[in-house]
Amino acid sequence: MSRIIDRSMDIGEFVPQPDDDMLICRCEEITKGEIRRAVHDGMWTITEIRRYLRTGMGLCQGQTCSRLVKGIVARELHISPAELEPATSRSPMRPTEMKVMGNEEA
Amino acid sequence: MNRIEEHPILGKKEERQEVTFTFDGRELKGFEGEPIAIALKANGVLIHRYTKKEHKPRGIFCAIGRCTDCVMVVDGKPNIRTCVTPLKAGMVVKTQNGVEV
Amino acid sequence: MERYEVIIVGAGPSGLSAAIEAAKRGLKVIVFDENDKPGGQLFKQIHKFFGSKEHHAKIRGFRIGEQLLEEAAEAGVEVQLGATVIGLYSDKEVNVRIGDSIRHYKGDTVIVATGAAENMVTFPGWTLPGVIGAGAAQTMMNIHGIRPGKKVLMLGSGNVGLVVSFQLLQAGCEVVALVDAAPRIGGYGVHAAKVARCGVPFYLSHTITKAHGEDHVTGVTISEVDSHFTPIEGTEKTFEVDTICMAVGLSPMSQLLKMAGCEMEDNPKRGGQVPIIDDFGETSVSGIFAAGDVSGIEEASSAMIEGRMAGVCVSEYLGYLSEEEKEAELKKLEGDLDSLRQGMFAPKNRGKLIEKTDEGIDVSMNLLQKGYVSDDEIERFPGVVHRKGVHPVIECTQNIPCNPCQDACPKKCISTGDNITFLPFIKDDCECSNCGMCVASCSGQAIFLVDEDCGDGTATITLPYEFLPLPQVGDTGYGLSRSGEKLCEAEVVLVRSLKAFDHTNLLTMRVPKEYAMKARFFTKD
Amino acid sequence: MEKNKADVIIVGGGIIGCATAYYLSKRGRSVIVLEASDNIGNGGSSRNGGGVRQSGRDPRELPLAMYGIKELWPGLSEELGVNCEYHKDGNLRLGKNDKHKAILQGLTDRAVACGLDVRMIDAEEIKKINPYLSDEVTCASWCPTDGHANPMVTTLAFYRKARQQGVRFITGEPVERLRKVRGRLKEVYTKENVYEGDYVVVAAGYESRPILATVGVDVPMHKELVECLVTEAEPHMFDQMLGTAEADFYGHQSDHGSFVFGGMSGLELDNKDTGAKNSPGNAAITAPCICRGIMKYFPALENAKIVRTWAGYLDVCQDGVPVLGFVDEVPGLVVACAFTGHGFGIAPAVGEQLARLIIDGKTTVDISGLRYGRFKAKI
Repeated sequence: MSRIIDRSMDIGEFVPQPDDDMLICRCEEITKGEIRRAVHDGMWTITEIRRYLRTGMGLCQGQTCSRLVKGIVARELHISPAELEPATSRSPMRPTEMKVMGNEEA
Repeated sequence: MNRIEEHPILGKKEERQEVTFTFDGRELKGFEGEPIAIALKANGVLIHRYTKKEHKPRGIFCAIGRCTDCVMVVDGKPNIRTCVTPLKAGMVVKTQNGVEV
Repeated sequence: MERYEVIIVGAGPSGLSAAIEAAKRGLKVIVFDENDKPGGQLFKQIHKFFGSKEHHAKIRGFRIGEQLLEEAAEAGVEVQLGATVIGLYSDKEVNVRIGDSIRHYKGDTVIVATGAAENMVTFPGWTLPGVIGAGAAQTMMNIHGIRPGKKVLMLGSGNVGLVVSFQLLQAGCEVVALVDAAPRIGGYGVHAAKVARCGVPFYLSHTITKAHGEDHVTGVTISEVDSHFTPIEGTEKTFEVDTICMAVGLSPMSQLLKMAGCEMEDNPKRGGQVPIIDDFGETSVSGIFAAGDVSGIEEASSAMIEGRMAGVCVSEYLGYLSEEEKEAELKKLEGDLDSLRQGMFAPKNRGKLIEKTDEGIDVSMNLLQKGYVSDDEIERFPGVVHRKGVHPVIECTQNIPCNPCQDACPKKCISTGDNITFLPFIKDDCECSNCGMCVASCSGQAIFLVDEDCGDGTATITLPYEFLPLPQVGDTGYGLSRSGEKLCEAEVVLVRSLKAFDHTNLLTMRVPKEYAMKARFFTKD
Repeated sequence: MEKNKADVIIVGGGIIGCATAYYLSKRGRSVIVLEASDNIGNGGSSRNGGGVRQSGRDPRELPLAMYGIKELWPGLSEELGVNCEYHKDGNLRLGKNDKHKAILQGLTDRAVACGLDVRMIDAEEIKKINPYLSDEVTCASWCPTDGHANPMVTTLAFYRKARQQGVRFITGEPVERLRKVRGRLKEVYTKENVYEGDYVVVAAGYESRPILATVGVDVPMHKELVECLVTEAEPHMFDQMLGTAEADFYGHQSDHGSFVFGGMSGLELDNKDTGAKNSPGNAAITAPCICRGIMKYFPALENAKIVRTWAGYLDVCQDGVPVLGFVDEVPGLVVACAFTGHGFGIAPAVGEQLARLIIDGKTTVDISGLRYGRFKAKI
């Protein structure tokens, strides 16, 4: 659902919250505050947040945190989480050793 | 002991082969083929690793190989998901610190 | 590249059901599953399922799993275990890791039945060892035979939270509290009631504010929340626990479908990111289907029907069924699925407060808020009657799609009327033989056989009992109320453990007669 | 309408567009950046191996690479306020046989002629620089001032800072056509809006081609779908950027510990894009091929787990170097495309020089070899 989004729109000031130090992405150890701060830095899509902070880029590939991150970003942007496109899914679905990946059988 | 000897619905566990493995140098016993994480839990081991940035302890979380919180160094290889890796006799299991081996 | 007519990802209830339907019509089918055992989550389900005969009602989940596997083997389904699908592409190429290699397969059709993943909530300390998912608890207890902890706090009052709490009790753990931020219990009342009568307190409108401990969980603090789910200061309660279990919902594991380029949508009613599918599971990519939780969170019973639908559809897609045959098969399956999607917990009612049953009876608010029906509320439900001699008392108070009780009674005393979701009632002219089949057949453990007045100032109550050690005749202890409080002294007068009861023991206790309609559980100490 | 006016309209929110916007706004120019996709840096900017190299480059673009590494990259993280993970720890281009050696020698000779510090080294010296390489590696070119950075973060860092400086970024806004007004390129049309600027920079990767065609400008380039992969975090091993004579793979170890490698299957020209909107899809056979390529040089990495792969399009120019600068026939137009897979390392220099070109009318680095009018038939 591509939409025209003007990134200079006002989303309000970054206001510190008491639970900003709460860990959200368990693998990469990214906190709620870092995610909220990134939104105010202009990272308005899940893909940008991932690329900027590495949320959901760890070993588990976002299995645990993607829903949580979505909620935080949506709240910061004052939109519904459903409006945020989730990150692209990519092979391999599970971490795969290089020697296995390179060992193809027809 | 936190193993369930007899379950009201599932009955008694079938006989299994007990094997010895090491955890951070300590000799422990578990059943062959059960996940390493279960054998550790039966021995009261809860901490599998310390995280890279914050050095916080982690253990079993999802128990089905998704969350990767339970990874440890097994036979010299880091990032082994212990909740889905079967225990074998003589395995060398170590607490993982960050990503170091 | 190796080609199959149907490649199915996931050997859980829907994947296996799909495979059976396709294979029995002659299609070349392979099922991949990353686990070393098939059956998905079914083998962790040790409770009896709801529904009707067609839905495998009153059969325990793991037995349904065994039946499905037998059926699959008979139909010639090839199940490849330890096979992780790492990639799915729009041209229906499937990349699979098997052992130490990657193999490429091509499917004429692909059915994705990858199921769901658990949701989590955050609170200070949520990363400590000892904080686990409810699924992890089930895996530990019911697959690997190990207790997740000694003292457990459960977060989440949906069916998963309720069922797993009961399983924790069965495994010998103490459940110190069942907590949910919602103001009402989310799962079936009967599941809540069987946990409550064991003495587990329910804290609705509460949330975890902190897990205590340095290296692992040593305790937990909960607080009441206001209508915005914000903790209210001064309402904190702290429990000493070694385990915190989260059962806060499931999300479809739909990443493979997204990877294959299927059109997706974020649909809160279906539990999150799901493929856009037609009524029978076909995605926007022709020949790629989705079945089970991956296309929307429901119960395993519905997943099995959705799987069968997808299996029928691929059979027609590849010319093994005519269009008319497909329509006929689907119509039947749709009927089954529709009946499961009726009642108070139907997908369309998710999140709604329902105040009256279909019969027009006020729903028990105590049940929704505390997990049990209060003594004064229980009398208004049709299954609760007073007769001379032994008779069933059916404490089934919500409209759920389930009817094994009416088939269980050899005397045909029990009926749910015209609709599978209606509350069961006892027929007027019935003669109860005290056989106990109804008690054992009730998946919600909500049926009791009561003799309200034995003539000597006592009453007897026969109740379902699924714990160890099993009390023996002559044991004395206490009769517990629906909320698990000690009410009166009680003596075990009969213990029945028939094969037909399938591990639900029937324990008959004698209590003073004024407790006939109040005592619902037994404890020795 | 007023609000859609700026000194410069930039078409394309990749690293070239973001860097150009940053340097223009730093010098007080108003800028609007139009990005077709939903994400900033959605094309090659976020899909490359992160090389910040001078060695191995065509002499026509080498001055830009050298300028960037000398003047811009070292202070970039501080300037942008985000750690771009820039490392200036050298580039090893590896070879295993005489044929490789000849290729490497040729590249080295040409770079030396342009004044670059790059030289051929033998197996012993290679092992000293990187002890993890296979014994089969017998020769390499070594450029100690090359390095790598994090492309995703660098792109977003330019975006962040430019946005702070008042640049208006608009995503989900694909450009349909350009329009000349009274002899000068002035207007940029999207489906719903018209934007107006004194200059229009077209930096939209391969998509620049149909956009430029609307004002009769055609850049001879094609698309190739190439892939990268990334491993889990591993213990720190080395800091150099790596490549090979035969381009089996290229990549580095990131600060995070993961290895980022790119490579080819040989079928890039004909690869089918199996991806969805907003993101090209991988071919099932490419990652395995890259893995085999890596393990031939790095047997020690065989147990490193791949957590993710991704695909991206190269905008491959007919003669292998970008098209950059003014187009004389269309006053007001600035072209910056056809980077052919090596745009990331020179992006800061391109942005800074294009800002000079627009504001001062000229660049300080010679980019004349990259001009639009250079394409001629062979006879």
